[in-house]
Amino acid sequence: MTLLTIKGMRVEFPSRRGHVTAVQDLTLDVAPGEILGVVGESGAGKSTIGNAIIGLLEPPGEMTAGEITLQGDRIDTLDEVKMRAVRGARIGMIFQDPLTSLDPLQTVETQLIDTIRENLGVSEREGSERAVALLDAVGIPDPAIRIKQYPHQFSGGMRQRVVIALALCGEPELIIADEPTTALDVSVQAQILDLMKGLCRDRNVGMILITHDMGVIAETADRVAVMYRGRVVETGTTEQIINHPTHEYTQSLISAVPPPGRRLARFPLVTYIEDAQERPEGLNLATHWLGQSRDYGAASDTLLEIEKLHMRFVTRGSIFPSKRLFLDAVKDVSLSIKSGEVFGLVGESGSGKSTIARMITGIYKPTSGSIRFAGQEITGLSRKDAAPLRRQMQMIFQDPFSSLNSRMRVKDIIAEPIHFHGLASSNAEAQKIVNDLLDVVGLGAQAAVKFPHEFSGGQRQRISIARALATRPRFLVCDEPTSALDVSIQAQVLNLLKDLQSELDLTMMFISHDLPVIRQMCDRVGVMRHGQLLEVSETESLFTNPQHEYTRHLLDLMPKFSGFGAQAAE
Amino acid sequence: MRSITKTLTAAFLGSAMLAAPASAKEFKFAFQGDAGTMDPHGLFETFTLGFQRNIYEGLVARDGNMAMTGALAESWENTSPKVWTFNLRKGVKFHNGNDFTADDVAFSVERIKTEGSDMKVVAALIDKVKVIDDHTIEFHTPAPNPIMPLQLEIFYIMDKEWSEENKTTEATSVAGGDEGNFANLNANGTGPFKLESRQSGVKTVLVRNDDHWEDIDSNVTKAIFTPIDQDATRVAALISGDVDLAWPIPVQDWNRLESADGVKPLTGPEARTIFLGFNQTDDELKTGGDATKGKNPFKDVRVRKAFMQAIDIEAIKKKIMRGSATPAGLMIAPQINGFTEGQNTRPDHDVAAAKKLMEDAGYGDGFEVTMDCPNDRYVNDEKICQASASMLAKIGVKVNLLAQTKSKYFGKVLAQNEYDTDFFLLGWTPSTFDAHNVLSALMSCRGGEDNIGAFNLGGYCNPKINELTAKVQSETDQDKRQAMIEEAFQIHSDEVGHIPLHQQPLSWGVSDKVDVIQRPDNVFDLRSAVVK
Amino acid sequence: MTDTPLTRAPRTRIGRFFDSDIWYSFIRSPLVILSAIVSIAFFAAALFAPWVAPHNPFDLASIDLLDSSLPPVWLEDGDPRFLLGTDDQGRDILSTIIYGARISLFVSLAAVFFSMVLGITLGLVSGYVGGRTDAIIMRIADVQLAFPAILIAMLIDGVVRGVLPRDLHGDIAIYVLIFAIGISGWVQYARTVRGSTLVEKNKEYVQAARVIGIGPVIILWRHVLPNVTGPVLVIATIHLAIAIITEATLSFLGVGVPPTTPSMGTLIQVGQDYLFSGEWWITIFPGIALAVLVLAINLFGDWLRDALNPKLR
Amino acid sequence: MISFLIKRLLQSILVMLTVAIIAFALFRYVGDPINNMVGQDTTLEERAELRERLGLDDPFFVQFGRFVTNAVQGEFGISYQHRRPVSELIAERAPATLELSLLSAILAIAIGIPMGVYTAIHRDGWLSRAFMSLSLIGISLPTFLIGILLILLFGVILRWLPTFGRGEVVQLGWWSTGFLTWSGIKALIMPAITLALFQMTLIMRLVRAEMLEVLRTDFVKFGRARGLPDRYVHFKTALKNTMVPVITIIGLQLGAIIAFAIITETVFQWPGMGLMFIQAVREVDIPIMAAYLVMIALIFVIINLIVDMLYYVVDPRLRVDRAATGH
Repeated sequence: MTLLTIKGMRVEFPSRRGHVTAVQDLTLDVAPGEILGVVGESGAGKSTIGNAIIGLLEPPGEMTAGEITLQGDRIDTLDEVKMRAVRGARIGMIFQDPLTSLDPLQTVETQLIDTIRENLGVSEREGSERAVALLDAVGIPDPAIRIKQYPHQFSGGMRQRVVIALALCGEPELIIADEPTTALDVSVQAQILDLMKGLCRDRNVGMILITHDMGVIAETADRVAVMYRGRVVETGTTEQIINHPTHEYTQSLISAVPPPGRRLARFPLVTYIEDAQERPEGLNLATHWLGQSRDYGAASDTLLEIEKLHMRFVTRGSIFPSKRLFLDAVKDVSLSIKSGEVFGLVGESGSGKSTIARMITGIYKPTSGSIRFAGQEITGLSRKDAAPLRRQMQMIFQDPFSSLNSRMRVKDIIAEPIHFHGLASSNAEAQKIVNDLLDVVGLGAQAAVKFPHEFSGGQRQRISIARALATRPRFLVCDEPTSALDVSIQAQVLNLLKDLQSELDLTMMFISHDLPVIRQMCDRVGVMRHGQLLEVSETESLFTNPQHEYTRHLLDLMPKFSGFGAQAAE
Repeated sequence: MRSITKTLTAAFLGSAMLAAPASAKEFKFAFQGDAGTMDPHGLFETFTLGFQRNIYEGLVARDGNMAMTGALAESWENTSPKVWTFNLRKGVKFHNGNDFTADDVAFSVERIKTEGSDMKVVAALIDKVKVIDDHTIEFHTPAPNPIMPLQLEIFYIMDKEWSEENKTTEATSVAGGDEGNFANLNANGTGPFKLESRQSGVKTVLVRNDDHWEDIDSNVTKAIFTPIDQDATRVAALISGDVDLAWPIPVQDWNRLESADGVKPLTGPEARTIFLGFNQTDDELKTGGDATKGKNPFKDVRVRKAFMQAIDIEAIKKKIMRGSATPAGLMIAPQINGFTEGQNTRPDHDVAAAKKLMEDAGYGDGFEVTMDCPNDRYVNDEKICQASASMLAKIGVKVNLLAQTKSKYFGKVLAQNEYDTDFFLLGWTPSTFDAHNVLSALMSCRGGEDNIGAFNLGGYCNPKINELTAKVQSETDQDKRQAMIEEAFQIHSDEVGHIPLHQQPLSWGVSDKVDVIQRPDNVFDLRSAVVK
Repeated sequence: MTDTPLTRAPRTRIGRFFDSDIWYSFIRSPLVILSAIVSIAFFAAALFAPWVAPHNPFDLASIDLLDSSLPPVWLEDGDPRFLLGTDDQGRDILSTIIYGARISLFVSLAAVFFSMVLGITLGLVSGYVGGRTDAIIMRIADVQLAFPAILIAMLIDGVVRGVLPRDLHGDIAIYVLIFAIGISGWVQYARTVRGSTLVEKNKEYVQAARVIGIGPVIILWRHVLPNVTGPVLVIATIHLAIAIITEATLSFLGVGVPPTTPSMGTLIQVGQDYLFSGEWWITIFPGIALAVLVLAINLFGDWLRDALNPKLR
Repeated sequence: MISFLIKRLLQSILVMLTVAIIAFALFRYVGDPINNMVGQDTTLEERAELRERLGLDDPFFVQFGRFVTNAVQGEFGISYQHRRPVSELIAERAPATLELSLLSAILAIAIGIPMGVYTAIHRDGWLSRAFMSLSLIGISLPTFLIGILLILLFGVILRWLPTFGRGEVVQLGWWSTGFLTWSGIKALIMPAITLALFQMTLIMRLVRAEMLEVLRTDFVKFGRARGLPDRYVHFKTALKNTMVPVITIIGLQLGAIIAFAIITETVFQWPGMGLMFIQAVREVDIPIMAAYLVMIALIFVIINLIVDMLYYVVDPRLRVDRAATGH
């Protein structure tokens, strides 16, 4: 028996440049109690499915073909009033961001009770009882007390639990969860996934779990539909898809996921993905501009040395010192990075790893402590005195969309550091260097005249890399360089970074929350939590023989998905 | 403040609770500004004094035809060359019930000599006073003064006891702070109306004084005065019946009033002469450009004459004054004692002749000068200035117009600011209705005694005129006097000391429901108001 | 919304302007096109007034008082020389409107520009530097918000009248007005720019520039400023409309430009004296012109705000 | 709550002090108090004596301190024009302005907000488009022009309403009100509408913009997705969230109404503070200008305090930690 059936669905967004087809020929079904994973990368059309089912497509989008039936009832043709009776009562929905999904001005209680009464038509009192019970069911401690609170008094994970409780208010038969854990930390993510799994099983509710994360699918879904460019390319049980994918796209997608269990020299080249780029053959970096005149002082063994670095932010200013609130983002961290080494920093959000990167590169001024680069103390330097050192260290940022100034052409973006540090004697020379750099990162010189928005996320990250390389640095700080990218793109960017690192003998600090990625990239790893550096060790020994309890905890939470041949967990 | 509140409350309760008696006649009127103060000695200004006239009275008064009549004085005589004796009216009471006596007159004379007084011009006429008895008083003058009673019309008498009780024995001055300020807001006169309430700049309510000594025409029991400074609002208020009398009415709105139901314009010639004047004192124009470096073209009579011929007074009359002005060749109006029709001529409007004169004077290419002009004092004052500017442009003179509100304008051009003007527009009504006033105030050289030439802003100076003026002052033979006046005016006209423009019209708007008498000096006297 | 297939192109440069969504949205709305045409017509007429206007109302020598108060040409007594009639001094109404628009637009544009420069500078500094500087600037902005433009402008005018010699006032009245209207408008810009700067300065492209070693002034100028121009443009458009009204209102209240060089507000004020006397054209035509100009600019600004706001599309 | 209020109060005092400095500077340096007090024939010695008596030779801070002390007691000196203490004049004029502003504010809010909500919900309806077009015309016509046209139509042509002034007023203690007499109410109608029109269109457009913003939020979408009806989503969720930013701006607008009253009062000859102020500006009557400035600031500060308290009521996030929400 199937709960929901979608047949031949097609969703189009009319625009002045012609209709954009977001989803086509989509056929899916979900059984009661079953979790169907819908996986795909950005632009695959997976969120559109959820919105289409529930009848809340963003205008001007509309479903132009196909049918949706819920327990035999056709629901795609219902009018607004009848559709409203379906929403909440028969189909619940969970959105990605728990911070914005709740009305900030009403108590959790009001939101729950109003939703329950609207959907079930019960009395105020019964509604209240059900609300408390629901909160209890989603694992909120002291539900009778916490129900009186406002959303901002809950943490992110707790809020997502409230969102789930709200989705369950109308006792729906089906829940659509759209990236329900993407905005959460790994440890919280696991709990929420467990909760959802349990609820589906206990209440015999079907679920469509929309995600980009193969790991989440592997952990949670019973069956998987892989989407690519608005179409389902492959459907099957989770085990089948992960271990024996038949479609070429699925294969490349899975091969791009960094395996947590071992270190690859390079990721396999994913040919299926269209903007896959490798740089031209025969480019010899040793003779290239980048390789020339690396006129730095003698490379000492230790390039960067950090001692007792401390960073304190004021979170609430006040004229009374006792009223001020502080956040110690980094607490007395000491570490050193050897020349030619890739040093990894891993930790959850708020652990202080990005703050360290920003102190090294001079964006933040440390509260106390010292940073020595190539033997020179850099914390107290004026901007002018620091300039020669700045040239030697560059940074690659996380968000490919905000890290490039959208008002500048690519050539100007890359040329800016060249001009600033006076590395070219003429505009023509600078242009030449820009073109070379674009070649190096695999974009080609024709990219120079374009604007950032004309590029995809992965390509933009390549531009960022080209800009970072433009000063011929010897030290590169990569702050979550791939976490905003789809896995297949991530694989390519990581490949590029690996190549550059080895060919140019770069020293790197590589920051990530993603342990498998760390394992692929780093020689040594430091683990951070709450601003403290808990443990530093060689990568292999960290993964095989973690010393600190927290490290072990992190490793436990690491998705067990490991690509071809590995066993899907549970 | 509190007392006003009380009276206001009482008034409201009164009017709200009782149906108004059939005989109650309410009269509402509006002017473009407010009376500056209720203190009769606080401000020498036509409207303020005209308004106070309903509450306070002087020894003498003028009736609707400007004829002298007795008010608080029943009769007066020049008992010796330097003494005037006034026989005061008996049985007159102030609004608070106090009797009016010669002591009050003596007190009032003292009061206008105090620091805050704006009536020092009047005070200067009186050397000392001598109380003969309760109802007889002598005024001793510094020199023989045959027209003194005329000059006392705007000198109002206050109650000595009341002033002492309320600590307002000195004329209201801002320097004194709150104390002594009482008379600014409160009034206790002998006039036919009592001050019931006053919010300065907003509303002043007068009620009939039933104990008034005089039998007047008015049947008004309550008069409400509101200043409305926007012309359009004032006209609208009249047309919509919100006020019964409003003035001034822009001359261009006369037709509108004619065609509207229930209202009509009330017009007549005003004794005020509007004229232009030049700086003839300085050796270099204050506001001139390069063309007048080190020179003052206005010292050349040809330039002054050219200016006069350049101005097309008929066009101003027809277009700006809508036919309502009387073009003038003399500095005084026909109503003024000393006027001769034969002298009231102007040179023809002739641009070519004017240009020729300019060339002869060496200003063929013209020059630049700033013109001072009030914009809320005379009928269409600013528009006249603008028109003059464009007419003068045709003979090459670039006039930069500085039009300002009257307070700023007067603040700039009058004596206290050392006559800071090169070229100006001014209007003048001789308060005595005698030519001597004009000769003395406008046409005599400045710097003499007794404020002579005080309003001769441009400093036109011909000692001969001063001489004649002094003679006119004390000459009692009317024919001789007239001859001297004419001689002085002829000198002035020949030298184009000023450019007389016209007598402006009185321009009031009245409701058909009321009758009022319009005085030629633009003063509205409630004594004449009758509600039909 | 990472999944929306219609990934919207971020803002485009002028070079690609005609391919942009803004241009598309523009050519699709006739009302906006009309308002743009009207605005441009006003600007052009004002700019080229000496060539466009049939008469020069400021050339006093060319005015004849005998031509005054003529009705528009289509009415009885209308004179073909004066399409919209003449005012009380004999000036051609059409020409005075054109020259008046010139003054109104000059004052408003200059005031807007002044506000904009001041507001953007303070906003950038406030947002980028932060801390005490930010607090001080924003408190001043708060205080100033208590006083509407018109009030500030009047105060400044009053002060200038009190401080400067009287004669000078006429000459510098226009600059006083520009200063007064300008100084009263900076808060909007400063707040918006500060808000955008706070967002932009934490964006990684700014951090990237800092990593390169670039100093704050160049970062603000080259990186932050171009990225905050969108909202500034919208504010400037709407501010222009407000500035025109403010100028007109001040002139109407008698504290604006002197009547010898009348702006549109002065014209309306002067004409108001003739509303009851039947010479309605003296005030009605400038009134209509003012309203149409402001309406056109507002319509344009309204559309611009929507068009530049990606969320609304 | 207490500490929050104290903080706001301190800020308000700071604002008032800033304005006081400006007012003082106006008072002390723009208009020469001596020149404005004495006649032209006062001797130099007398002037010097007056200077001393008025304390104009004292150090700046002493003078400023005295100014503030006086201002707190409502003393701003004596108007040059009216020759009366400014405090008295203000007390006399304030009721007229406050009543007019209050009525206008109520009109603007009572009509503006519902229209804004309507146009946001029915974004493309013809009535919404009509409202939006009208509102554009509303903000494009200068207030004074609207006033003149209203007077012409209702006062002169139709003769329904009085063209100027307040009509009959009733004294309630020192407060004079026009609400208690028929003529007072009739006199209020046109000025109040004229004054309200601009603010009304502003509020309407603001509410619409904010509401559209809120209607796009996730929590509204989530509300719909849980089957909550439109009525609930629009009014209980969206409108309430709209009010948070709207309250601030409406607060500011109310302050603006009082200042904008200058224009309306001039056109309608409304005997309020605005009319007095514009006359003061023309006459350079500095004490009135200074006092008016301080009055407006005070009203602004009071409104702001009320707005802050309203915020507190509406937005629960503030009750815990204001800094966390980062306005």
